[in-house]
Amino acid sequence: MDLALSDEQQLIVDSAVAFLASSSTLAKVRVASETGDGCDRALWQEVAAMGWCGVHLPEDAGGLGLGLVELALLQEQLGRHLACIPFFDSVALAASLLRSLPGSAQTAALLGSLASGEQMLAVAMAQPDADLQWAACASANANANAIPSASASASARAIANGAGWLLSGYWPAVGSAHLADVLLLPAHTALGECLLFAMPADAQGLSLQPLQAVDATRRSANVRATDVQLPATACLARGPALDQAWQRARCLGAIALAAEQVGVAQACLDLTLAYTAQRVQFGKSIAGFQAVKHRCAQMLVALEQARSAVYGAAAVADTEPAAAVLLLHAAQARMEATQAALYCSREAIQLHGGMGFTWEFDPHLFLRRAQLASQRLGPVSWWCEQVAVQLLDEKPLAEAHP
Amino acid sequence: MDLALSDEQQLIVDSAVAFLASSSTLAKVRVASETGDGCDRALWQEVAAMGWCGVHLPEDAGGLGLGLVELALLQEQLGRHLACIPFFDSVALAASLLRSLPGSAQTAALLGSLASGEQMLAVAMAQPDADLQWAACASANANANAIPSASASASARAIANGAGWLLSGYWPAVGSAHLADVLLLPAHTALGECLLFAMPADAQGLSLQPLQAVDATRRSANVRATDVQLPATACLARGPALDQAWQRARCLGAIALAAEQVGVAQACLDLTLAYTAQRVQFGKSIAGFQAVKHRCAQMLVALEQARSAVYGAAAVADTEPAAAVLLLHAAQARMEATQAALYCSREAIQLHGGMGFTWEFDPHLFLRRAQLASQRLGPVSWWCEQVAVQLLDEKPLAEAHP
Amino acid sequence: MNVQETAAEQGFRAEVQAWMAEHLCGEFAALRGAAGLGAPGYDAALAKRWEQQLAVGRWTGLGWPQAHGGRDLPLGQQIVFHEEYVRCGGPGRLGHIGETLLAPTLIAHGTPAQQQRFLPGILAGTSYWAQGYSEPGAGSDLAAVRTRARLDPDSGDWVIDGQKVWTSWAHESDWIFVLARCEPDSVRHKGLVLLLVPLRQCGVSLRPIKQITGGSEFNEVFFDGARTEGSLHLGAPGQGWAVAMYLLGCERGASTLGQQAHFRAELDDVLDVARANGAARDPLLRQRLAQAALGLQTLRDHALRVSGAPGDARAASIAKYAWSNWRRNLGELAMDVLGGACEAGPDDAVCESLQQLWLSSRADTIYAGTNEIQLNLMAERALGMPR
Amino acid sequence: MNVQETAAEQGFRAEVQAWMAEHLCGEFAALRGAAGLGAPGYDAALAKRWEQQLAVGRWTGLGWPQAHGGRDLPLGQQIVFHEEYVRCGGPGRLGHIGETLLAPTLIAHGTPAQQQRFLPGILAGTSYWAQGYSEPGAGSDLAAVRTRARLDPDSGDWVIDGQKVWTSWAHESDWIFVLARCEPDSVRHKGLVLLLVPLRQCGVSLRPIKQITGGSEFNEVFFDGARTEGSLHLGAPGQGWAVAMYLLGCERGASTLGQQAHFRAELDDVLDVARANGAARDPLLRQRLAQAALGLQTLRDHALRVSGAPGDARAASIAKYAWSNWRRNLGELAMDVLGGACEAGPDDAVCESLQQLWLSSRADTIYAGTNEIQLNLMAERALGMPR
Repeated sequence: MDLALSDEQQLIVDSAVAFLASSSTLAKVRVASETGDGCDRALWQEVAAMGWCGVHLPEDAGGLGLGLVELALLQEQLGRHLACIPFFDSVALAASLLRSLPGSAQTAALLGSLASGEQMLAVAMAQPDADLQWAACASANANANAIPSASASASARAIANGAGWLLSGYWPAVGSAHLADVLLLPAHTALGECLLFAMPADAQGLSLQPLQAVDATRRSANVRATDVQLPATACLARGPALDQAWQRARCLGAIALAAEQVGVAQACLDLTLAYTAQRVQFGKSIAGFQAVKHRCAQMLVALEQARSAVYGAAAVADTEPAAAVLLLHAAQARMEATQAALYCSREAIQLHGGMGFTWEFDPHLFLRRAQLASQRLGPVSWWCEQVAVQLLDEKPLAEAHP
Repeated sequence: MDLALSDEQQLIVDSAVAFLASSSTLAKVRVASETGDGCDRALWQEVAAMGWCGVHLPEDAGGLGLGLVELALLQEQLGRHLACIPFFDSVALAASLLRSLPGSAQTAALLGSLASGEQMLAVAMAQPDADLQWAACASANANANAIPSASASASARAIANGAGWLLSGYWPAVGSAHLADVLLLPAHTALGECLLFAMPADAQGLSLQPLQAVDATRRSANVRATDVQLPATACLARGPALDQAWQRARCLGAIALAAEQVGVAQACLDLTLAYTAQRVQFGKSIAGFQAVKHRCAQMLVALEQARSAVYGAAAVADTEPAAAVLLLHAAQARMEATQAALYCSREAIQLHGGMGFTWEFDPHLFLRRAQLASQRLGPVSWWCEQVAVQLLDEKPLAEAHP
Repeated sequence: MNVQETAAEQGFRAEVQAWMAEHLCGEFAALRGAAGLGAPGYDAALAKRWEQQLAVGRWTGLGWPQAHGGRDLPLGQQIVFHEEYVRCGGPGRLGHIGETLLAPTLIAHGTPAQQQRFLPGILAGTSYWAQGYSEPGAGSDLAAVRTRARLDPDSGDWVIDGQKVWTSWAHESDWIFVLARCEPDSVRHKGLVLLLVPLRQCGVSLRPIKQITGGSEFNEVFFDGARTEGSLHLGAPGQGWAVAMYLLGCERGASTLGQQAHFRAELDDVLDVARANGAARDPLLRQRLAQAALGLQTLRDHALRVSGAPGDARAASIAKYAWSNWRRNLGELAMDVLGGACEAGPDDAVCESLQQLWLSSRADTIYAGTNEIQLNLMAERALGMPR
Repeated sequence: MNVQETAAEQGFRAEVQAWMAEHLCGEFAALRGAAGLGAPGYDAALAKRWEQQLAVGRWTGLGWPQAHGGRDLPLGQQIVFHEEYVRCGGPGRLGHIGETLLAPTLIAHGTPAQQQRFLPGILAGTSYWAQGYSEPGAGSDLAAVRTRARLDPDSGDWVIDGQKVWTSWAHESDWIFVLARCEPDSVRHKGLVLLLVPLRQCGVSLRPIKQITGGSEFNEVFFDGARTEGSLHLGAPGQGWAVAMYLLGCERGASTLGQQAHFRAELDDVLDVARANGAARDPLLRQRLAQAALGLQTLRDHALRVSGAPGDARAASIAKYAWSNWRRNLGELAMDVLGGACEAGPDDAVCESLQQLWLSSRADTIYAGTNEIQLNLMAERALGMPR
């Protein structure tokens, strides 16, 4: 048992570091995010050419046949550079969902074009429903369905008709929706069953409302469908199989997102060390003040702990664990990484002093990413409450480690 | 409008400081708390002789005719010295409850002997019921009865009989119960009505179980009554009048307790400044290390903010405010003072290094008091939830300040 | 100690209310509730006309001595004005630096000629001031002044060369007070002078600093042979540090109560969103919302406890540290209350204003003395710990 | 990277389980689950017999080279042993300082004679060691050594005068390693020697230090002409600092996983109380309990990530800082879970043990390098910031 990187894994990290240092500088990030739609398509092409879009997909699906650990290592470096590509939404989230569905010709086709980078995907995976959560908490009942099923995301309706399905609905704040070629959207039938649809971005009756970009490097849009006609094959999954895949994808996505947050925290520490070393106040480098040193050391602790949690969670995820075990580790990664990213980005601004408050200096770019990421796929409090259900309400879980 | 001390109030503080500096040294506190029952009876006599036991009672009740502000100023200094007398339980809590009840010959008699210091009293005011709290929160209903009534404290039964009342029950963790001459105990009738009884400590059928003293300077005991026969006059109040008085006493007691916590925080800062000034490490006084300086400054902020909150709350309480307004200010005082006392006592131990962990040095005495006080009359989370009900669930409260 | 308003204070409050209702309308309705001076679309010309309107109503110089045109009102009434002004929707005060910081310093340290020349314009809302303390490379270290001032023997003028930074509202101001080094070989706090310098001259140029909020409230100010009259030093040349510090000490007292009334409006926005979007049913957010409300009450109590006691060296740093961290927490809470819906669609003004609160609050613990500087000051000055 | 146990590890775990079930019974049943060495009523003689029992089972020296009588097991199996040992109720290890700190240092820096003399007793559980580093007036400043050592020309012995403090378990130990100054005019890290000194001699006296827990795990140790043989310096005289630091660096790796298994047992106690007393229905406490459980998992992951990488200067300080603050938080959480019922009646063992957890955890962020020292170390050594 160990969580140190293997030589192959270290190689992946080293090559990603070298590649992104030139291909996704913060200067390029500012160009992509301050002008245009926040996507650096040249970068996406290069990334796709290296096979990153299929890093965790099986080789027969066009992927590299590696695991979530390797995906997390890439996500960490992409987060560190705020790379302006929809890697998280398309590769980490959409591909994880598609892979978790029962196999079909449609999912295989989508995975193939996703792995090659030919198509970008987006998933309308809404926030978990807070009311549901706390109701479970107050009644203190073990709530086996505490993880919101796909249905919680769907305020949308699907009606079967002769040509297939007629879809209408509204999905708020869908990550990278404005970039996606295909949108994965859940919707209900009249009987209340939940179905998942693949909708082409150019479908008639589909409209997007881009949101004001708090983090211009990672945008989202409200999605609205009005009587969109889809073929029967557009329905990818339904029922319990969909629910299970949805829960699993949320956990896998959470671990990948946490990896990105580790990268954000690392970047903030790096920026702060560089700035405080050269900034002189009261006749000495401010890096020599104990208050500054202690804050940087606390950033280091948060960062390294988060990194350990993310690597551990990703390694567990690669062992095909039970849903409850996966949830526990996803929650752990989210908690540690969210804390690290928020702490480090806030301190980076504070320790840059007045400069940290200027548009010109970079810390605020990371603060924005850290705040947005802290809410994606549910806030830490939601994840912790799910863990509390396991810890306090249910019979003791078979221990993750024998 | 101002919250600065008047000359008379400053005089009260100055004389309390001078008196306690000699009459309640920490050496004396250790004698009283490490041997015997935790009560310094000589100190009680002196305090009583100065009229402190009736400081906030009207002159016709044998008091000094001052207000909660003056009581809080005394409590602050008593907390700073960890004075081993049941001043909080008897004077701040029991007297506040008795005063809030409809007047009667019995309450007048009790108040008289309390004000003179002749008798010590204790009140079985249990923790608010957490389940009740969070149930209200989850249903998101304005809950007018969110403050637990006296009845929530009473798992005890009272049966009317020819001779008066037959009382049986169990009241856990009653502060200073082992010192009290008279215990104020709530109990239910068979019909569910709540009544308040005054029970002499020597009543037949009454038994006390002293608790292991985490804070040996402020002890409590479990109280059990088995078929105790009381005269009809032992019942002091009942029904809505009791509920209102109970809620009011909880708030007044909370403000007085908060004042004590301010004193605890001040003592911890004083101890820490003295220790760090003389302790040399790495060739200089540790008071010169920025990490130590910043921690002490943060202690100062917490302390001074808490002091402002407590003085403000006490001043408001002296204006006979509506119950909701009093609750708001009591919650504020509790929140700020609990935070200050916990933070300052924890940092005092940390900044004393190894010495802070020895029995011989004093910081742990204050840590113990701070922890116990943080839970008396309900934890801060309970008070905050009551405030949240006002803020979020009810119609906007008429503003405290016009 | 008295938390209840006197009859005089109550009457005064009614007076403020009535006046505000009568005057904050018409063209000024656009200013209603405009808390942040730096908000996008801010109309500075209108804000100056509003200041002049306030002056006509005699709502400026409330605490100034009558000899200088003020009303010399007791502290309680000043508090009432500042609180009620904001409650009635009064916008952020563009004249703040002149009225609250410079004017008391002019009254204490200025010459009669300076007082007669500058106080009336401040009082009338016709003359606006900026503050020239911080320099690049020396943000928190105010004594590391490199801007130079010398007396030109020919003209008798002061000539100023150097640069200031983080100068709020320089682009809307007429004058700036500049801390400069007038003794060439002096170091740190010695040999400084505080000069009153006109901003609209060819020796002065401005560069706005774009902030993380997207706005540009701050500026860099460049002095390249800038001039001011030889008599326009405030206090004696060489003694500028003491005067500059006196000025900073004016940043407390009654006017902070007005700031708190702004905070209350921001908190109310957050509470409204929480009620509307369901965050008010989350027990953790409920705790934080309650804590925010109680913490604001504590800021007020603290101001009421220390405003009357000018000798308390602890008060200013404690108040600055406490309010700035309170508001920074409120900004974080606002974003968490918005939750996943923290990005606004078009026309979602509330969401936008909470985003601005969040971003702008990151500056609160940095400007006017960072958290770290405040903690140093408290440790050294209030607690007597070693430097 | 591998989080799954190998077949060998699984087999080894079963072996540990079986042995523990067979041996942690009879007289040793009283030791079951005795996590805290300093708990009231602790029976040190029994604990030593238990160490000897472990030695018979060959559960000591798991990671030592076989040449020194160890088993040279891979890290994975060591981890398995330490975790499973605690899960099976194994008590705190009185031999920890000798086996985990001194022995690896003897193996790296000792002479063959020293190794042959001392390692067997440590391995067999017949010889116990205390650590003599800290001195009064220099708790965290380990280099401020005033204890003096000189070679007596007549006897050839080292003669030691001075005082050490915070010496754990000196009253139950046979030997102590003492960092002393052997070059009279040297300062700081120079001129030190690390000596191996018998504790049971008339030149050594002990005074127990009463702790805030009520127990006395620590001692003051006084050396007044104490003696040890002239050959019993570990490493060269004058070079003691480097050897002493090597020894401190041994405080990580597999044995920390055992510590974490103890933490898990403490957390389980808190969870049990929460389930029983209704605290488990409080959403705020639920959050903190979940955070504690997840944080413990992170401590484990961190150990698994860095245990194999001896070169990482960051690892030891990060791990110490993280676990000590984790446990201190757990102590506070335990008291809040107890709530108003935090004082025990007679015979309430669980409540008492949570009180002990709370009080004893206050020392975690102080001993073996305070929080402040650890942060200094991380900033200077791991991040390269100025001293």
